[in-house]
Amino acid sequence: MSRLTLVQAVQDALREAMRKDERIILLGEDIGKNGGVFRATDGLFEEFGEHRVIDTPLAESGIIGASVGLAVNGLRPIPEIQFMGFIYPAFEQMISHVARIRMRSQGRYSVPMVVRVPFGGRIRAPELHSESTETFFAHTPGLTVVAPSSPYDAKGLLLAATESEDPVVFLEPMRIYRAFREEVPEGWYTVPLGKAAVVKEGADVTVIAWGTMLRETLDVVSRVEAAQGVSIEVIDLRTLSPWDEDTVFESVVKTGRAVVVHEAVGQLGLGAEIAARISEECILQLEAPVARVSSFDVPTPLFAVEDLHAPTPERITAGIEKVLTF
Amino acid sequence: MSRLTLVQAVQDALREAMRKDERIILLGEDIGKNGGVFRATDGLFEEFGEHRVIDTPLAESGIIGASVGLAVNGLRPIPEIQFMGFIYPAFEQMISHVARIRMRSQGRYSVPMVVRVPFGGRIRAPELHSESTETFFAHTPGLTVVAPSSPYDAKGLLLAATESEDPVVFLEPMRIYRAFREEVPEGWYTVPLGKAAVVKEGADVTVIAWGTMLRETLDVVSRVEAAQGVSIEVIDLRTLSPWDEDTVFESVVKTGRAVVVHEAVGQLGLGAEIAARISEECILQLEAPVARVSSFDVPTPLFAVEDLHAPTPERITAGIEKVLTF
Amino acid sequence: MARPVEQVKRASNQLHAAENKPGDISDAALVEMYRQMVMVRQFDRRCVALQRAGRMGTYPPCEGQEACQVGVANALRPQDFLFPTYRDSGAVMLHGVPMERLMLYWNGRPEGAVIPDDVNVFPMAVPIATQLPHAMGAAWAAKLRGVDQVALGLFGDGASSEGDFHVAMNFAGVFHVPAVFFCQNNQYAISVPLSRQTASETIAQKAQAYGFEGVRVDGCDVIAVYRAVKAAVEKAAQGGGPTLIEALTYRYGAHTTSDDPTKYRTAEETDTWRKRDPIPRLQEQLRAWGLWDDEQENACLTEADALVSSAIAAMEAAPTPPPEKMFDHIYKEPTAKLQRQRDELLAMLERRKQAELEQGAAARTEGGKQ
Amino acid sequence: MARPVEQVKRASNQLHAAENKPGDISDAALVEMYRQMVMVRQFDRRCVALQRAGRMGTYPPCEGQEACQVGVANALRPQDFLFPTYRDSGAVMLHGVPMERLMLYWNGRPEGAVIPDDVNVFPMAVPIATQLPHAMGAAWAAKLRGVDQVALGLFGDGASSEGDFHVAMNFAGVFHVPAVFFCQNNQYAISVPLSRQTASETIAQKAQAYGFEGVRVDGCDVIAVYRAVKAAVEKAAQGGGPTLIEALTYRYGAHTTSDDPTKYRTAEETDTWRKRDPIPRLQEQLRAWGLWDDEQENACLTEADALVSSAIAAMEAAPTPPPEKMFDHIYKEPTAKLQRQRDELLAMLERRKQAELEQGAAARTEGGKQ
Ligand SMILES: Cc1ncc(C[n+]2csc(CCOP(=O)(O)OP(=O)(O)O)c2C)c(N)n1
Ligand SMILES: Cc1ncc(C[n+]2csc(CCOP(=O)(O)OP(=O)(O)O)c2C)c(N)n1
Ligand SMILES: [Mg+2]
Ligand SMILES: [Mg+2]
Repeated sequence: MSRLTLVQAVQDALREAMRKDERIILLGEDIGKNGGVFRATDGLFEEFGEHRVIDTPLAESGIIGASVGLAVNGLRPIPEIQFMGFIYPAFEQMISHVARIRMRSQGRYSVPMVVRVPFGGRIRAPELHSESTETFFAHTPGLTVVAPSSPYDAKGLLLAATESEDPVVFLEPMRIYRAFREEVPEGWYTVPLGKAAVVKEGADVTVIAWGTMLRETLDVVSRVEAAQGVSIEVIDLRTLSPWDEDTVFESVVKTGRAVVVHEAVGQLGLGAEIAARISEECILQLEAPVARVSSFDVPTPLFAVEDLHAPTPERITAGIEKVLTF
Repeated sequence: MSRLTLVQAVQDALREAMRKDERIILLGEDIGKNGGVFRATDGLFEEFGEHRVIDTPLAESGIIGASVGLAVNGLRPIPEIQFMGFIYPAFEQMISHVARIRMRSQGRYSVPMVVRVPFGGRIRAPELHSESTETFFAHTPGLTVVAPSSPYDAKGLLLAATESEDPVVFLEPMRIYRAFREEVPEGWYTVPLGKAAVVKEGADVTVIAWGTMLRETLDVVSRVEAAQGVSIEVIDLRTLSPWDEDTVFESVVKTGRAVVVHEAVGQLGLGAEIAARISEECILQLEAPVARVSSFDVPTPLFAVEDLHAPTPERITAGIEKVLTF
Repeated sequence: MARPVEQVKRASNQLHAAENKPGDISDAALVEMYRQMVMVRQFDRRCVALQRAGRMGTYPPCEGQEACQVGVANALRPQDFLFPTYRDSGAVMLHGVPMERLMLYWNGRPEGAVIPDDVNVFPMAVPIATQLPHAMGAAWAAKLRGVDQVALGLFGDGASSEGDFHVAMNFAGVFHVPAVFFCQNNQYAISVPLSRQTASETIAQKAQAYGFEGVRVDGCDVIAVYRAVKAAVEKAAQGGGPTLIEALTYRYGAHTTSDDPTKYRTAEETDTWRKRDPIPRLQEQLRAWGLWDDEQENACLTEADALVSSAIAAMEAAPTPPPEKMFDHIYKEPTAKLQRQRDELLAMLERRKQAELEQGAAARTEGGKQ
Repeated sequence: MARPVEQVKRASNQLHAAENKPGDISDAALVEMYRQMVMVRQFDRRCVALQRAGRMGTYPPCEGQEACQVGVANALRPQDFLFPTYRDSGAVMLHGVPMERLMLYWNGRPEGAVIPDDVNVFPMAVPIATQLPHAMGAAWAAKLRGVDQVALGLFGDGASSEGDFHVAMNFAGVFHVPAVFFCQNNQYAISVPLSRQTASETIAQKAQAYGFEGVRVDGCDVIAVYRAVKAAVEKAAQGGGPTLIEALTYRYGAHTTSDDPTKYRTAEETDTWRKRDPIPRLQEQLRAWGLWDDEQENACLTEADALVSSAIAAMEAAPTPPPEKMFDHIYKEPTAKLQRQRDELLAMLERRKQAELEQGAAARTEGGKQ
């Protein structure tokens, strides 16, 4: 056990997985000597050498397209995309091939790979470094989309992802890469894909969040509970697609109210699907329409104002109050 | 007035627009001598010449990326993407530039362009020729997304799109390119962007559809009305983003029930957003959860089974019955 | 590095001279390549005919390009990995995919997409040039794993304009992988001629941007194609890195059965290329070299016809696949949601069957009344 | 076409010889380019320092590349259209964007993104290579409209690997547009050296794949850069089509202020390049040619310092923009939804202000009690 940050937990998971499975190779921009722009791969080049930790030319469609060939030919690539806003050159490869090779070949080929992608905003980065476009991938059948919110989960989910026979888009919340430390067990353990976690039990309303927003939501929740004498259940969705309807519905059936919080913009953010599904399945228990608290429906602005673009504590509070007082 | 098919109406609109506005140029693959793989640009090369109807090399990111430069430098490009499944190489240009240049330059530059994209399935085409991924664009602030369902609207909406100062993704339902004819006025007229049409009034339930699904939905609706003695309102959404909440909400407030029908897969299809918004805004009038009838959540299969992938009359009927009998 | 096209053409015209009988290819292999070209052409023509008769979906014919298809397939070893496009039914079947499987595929049948386990062929790429990074990656995996295997990606002249062509070539050069990139330059991308595709004189010379060799061959000469690919495969297998091959060829037919080539090509141009038809050309050569006669020709045509006919029969006899198969192979294990949707589909089909039965019964009753 | 790098370096070393004083560039212009390089360096260093002090966001320095920045900007005519990257603050300001605007931009302030109406500069591209199709398109528009205008796209060595580089170059070749593609080959893409970026010997030679000329210049020699760009611009303006220019240069500092170059570069290597520093080099030349002395040098430094300082002051004095501006310029006319969200933001900010006031009042009361 040691106390690790989220980015250290990612690194630890990569090391663990590479030690266990010789087929695993890492590839991406600046992941070798430089250890990645966020240092997620620091030290791995030294330990595993240049044939397993590979700096590629600057071309995301090459990184992902080559990973398809690597994966069907016996390796287990873990490509890194430097920032979520830079995965778009690889979009065709992601949508038309990565997500579909199993289906296109009727099971003959599969492309087990974990595409690691730092995501989210509010790190005072330049333009286009602050994307939360998980919708693009969650709308695409064949992909598994994961977003941890803590060091423990980051390691466990990443190790689970390396065991998956399906391609996983692994979204790492860069704002909390180094925000806090947590006990992370040494060695191998997994946190199952496809399972949400009830991180805090409560009776009056269910709040669903993931990634960076999870802890910010927990902070708000404890303040609202204290101020209003209510009890709030908080779910960390963890896997965004296919997501854990059972855990969500069970909670909402109990509480009768739901709020979804995310950093993506509102229109067709994942909150839309969750709200629609809850309304379909829990209508008889639902005492208020599901509230969505999201970034405003404009592209992430330059960083002087980006904090106001994402859900603020006030807006999360308002979302919770809205469903409580409906 | 003449009776035109939808693809003829598109062609008529392009001709009209090019005659009126010298800044308009068309560019894309096979749109010149060949008149486009769907013949949407037939005859335009002959009328306007090779400097206004331009065959490009085979590279979608070049077509869209160059269109950005053309648009900021005084022209009005109307790029054609051959099939929706082939816009992905241009995805980065669409998301990071086309949608954002106005914002990135704080209004100094804009990129008025109409990106024409045949979409939808069920024309017995090979793999990847049957995409309905309007979500990718509707989730992206800055883009206007339009999908006509008839020849009249196709011409009117396309002419309106050529007048827009914002980039428009113009989705043409290829399954009904030649399915039927309709009176289409000669000369210039527009159908406003951002406005849905109540194509059939009714009292008991509101059904929302667009593109190819609209007429298929109308057929089902008349059969359900006849069989069950109910009265159904049908809305053609026409503009998918920013979509016309007022018309939709007004109708649902009246009928108390809503069904959304689309060819995109269910998860995070536009139906999710519409259902979520209706649930937020019309909760007090809503007598049943909003139903969504969509393609199943798998990539479009090869064409022997694709008809069963999309909403069938039975499933549309079931969706309507579900909300009626809730 | 790349010879101009005129030179290539001139060289080709002397190919049937007796002294040009290859010393490096056995008589049997020459004859076999001929048979294969005939078979591929038969297959191709029958697919077009089936499509016209409404018995097959859109089909992209490769007639005219058989020397490329056959030359490539014969130069590959069984362990080599082929990354084809939609136009490469010939190479695909020669590398091991059963003919009827291909026909099912072009008929929109999911089971047609199944490639036998021991056949190293990737699903045909539909989005242009996207298979080239795959080929690069597969070759890279072979290199990293120390396996004796080469990956060959097929592509068209038009594909050389896409970003993925560039990216794949560049990666291949940097990582010096055992890959062969084989361009069938058939002069057109649908209607767009090469002059509108690139201002570069040849496609072969584009290899200079990536630090490896580009060669140009007469794509109507199966022997030339075979030799060029064999040399590139051997070089790759021996650690010599990738090669770009540009083969000059032509498709005689339409881009696909939905296309009308008279809109953008002249009859004269097509005729000129027909004169270089790879099949009569090799036949002449074989005859000149004493390896072929009328009897063999007739037997060969009959055999090809029988093969293709039996594949068509097999395709048409294949039972319609259960539509709920569409939910398989999305994820390794079907998700709960997909299982639910599968049940929904099955229930709907059941109701549809019931409704049809009832309608049928009603119709029969009606009929009885009259 | 492209000279090997050693040759380029040798040539450079003789540049301050008296007989090399350019006949084609006026003394005033030479001196002006020197002043500009000094100013750009000052700007750059101050931005880095501001970032370190927490007074600016992440900044990508261009120190070492001033000859490129200045040479390019001076060779452009006012009507020519510049498509820069994040590393091109120098060229951007010299083509007309006020210095404090740039500083605001790097400070994350939306009003920093505003380019004056009469200045033909595009927003700096952040996604690598995406600006090159834009430059191609703008050049194409100029050609189609018959306007005397050239578009110049700046990019890095790493950018040559992206699909958009290829696509833009290929389009430019096919449509023979008045574009100049200027590569600042500073040997690294963040940490990745050129040898890992491409197996091609030079970037200039990649132009052969597109049917136009590629040239290589010493990117530490402002005169060479200026001449090469000027020639390319003139050629383009006269209908001669596009040119690819590769300038050999080096960034002395980090990739951005978040980067640590000691992880991937040796001190020796950096020192070697420092010896070719474009600023002392031109200074030596100017002195050798009798155009510069200590007094001028001091005045120049003081002037640059004053300019930059006043830009910083302006930047820091600029009022914080109202955050609700984030809803402007998304669409020409704000949508109903955006107006609603704007109101939501304003209401929230109002409540926040109230809450802060109340807290302040409470704190004061608390304070009073103690
Ligand atoms: C990304 C993408 N864009 C467009 C298409 C439509 N399309 C199919 S084939 C084709 C032309 C391809 O030309 P070429 O590469 O020369 O191959 P050929 O068909 O001549 O064999 C086009 C434009 C596609 N399949 N994929
Ligand atoms: C599409 C994309 N991928 C990755 C990045 C992250 N990134 C920013 S700069 C850079 C290196 C660029 O190198 P080069 O083109 O040589 O330009 P330089 O920074 O050296 O001026 C990378 C990888 C990006 N901005 N865009
Ligand atoms: Mg071709
Ligand atoms: Mg560089």
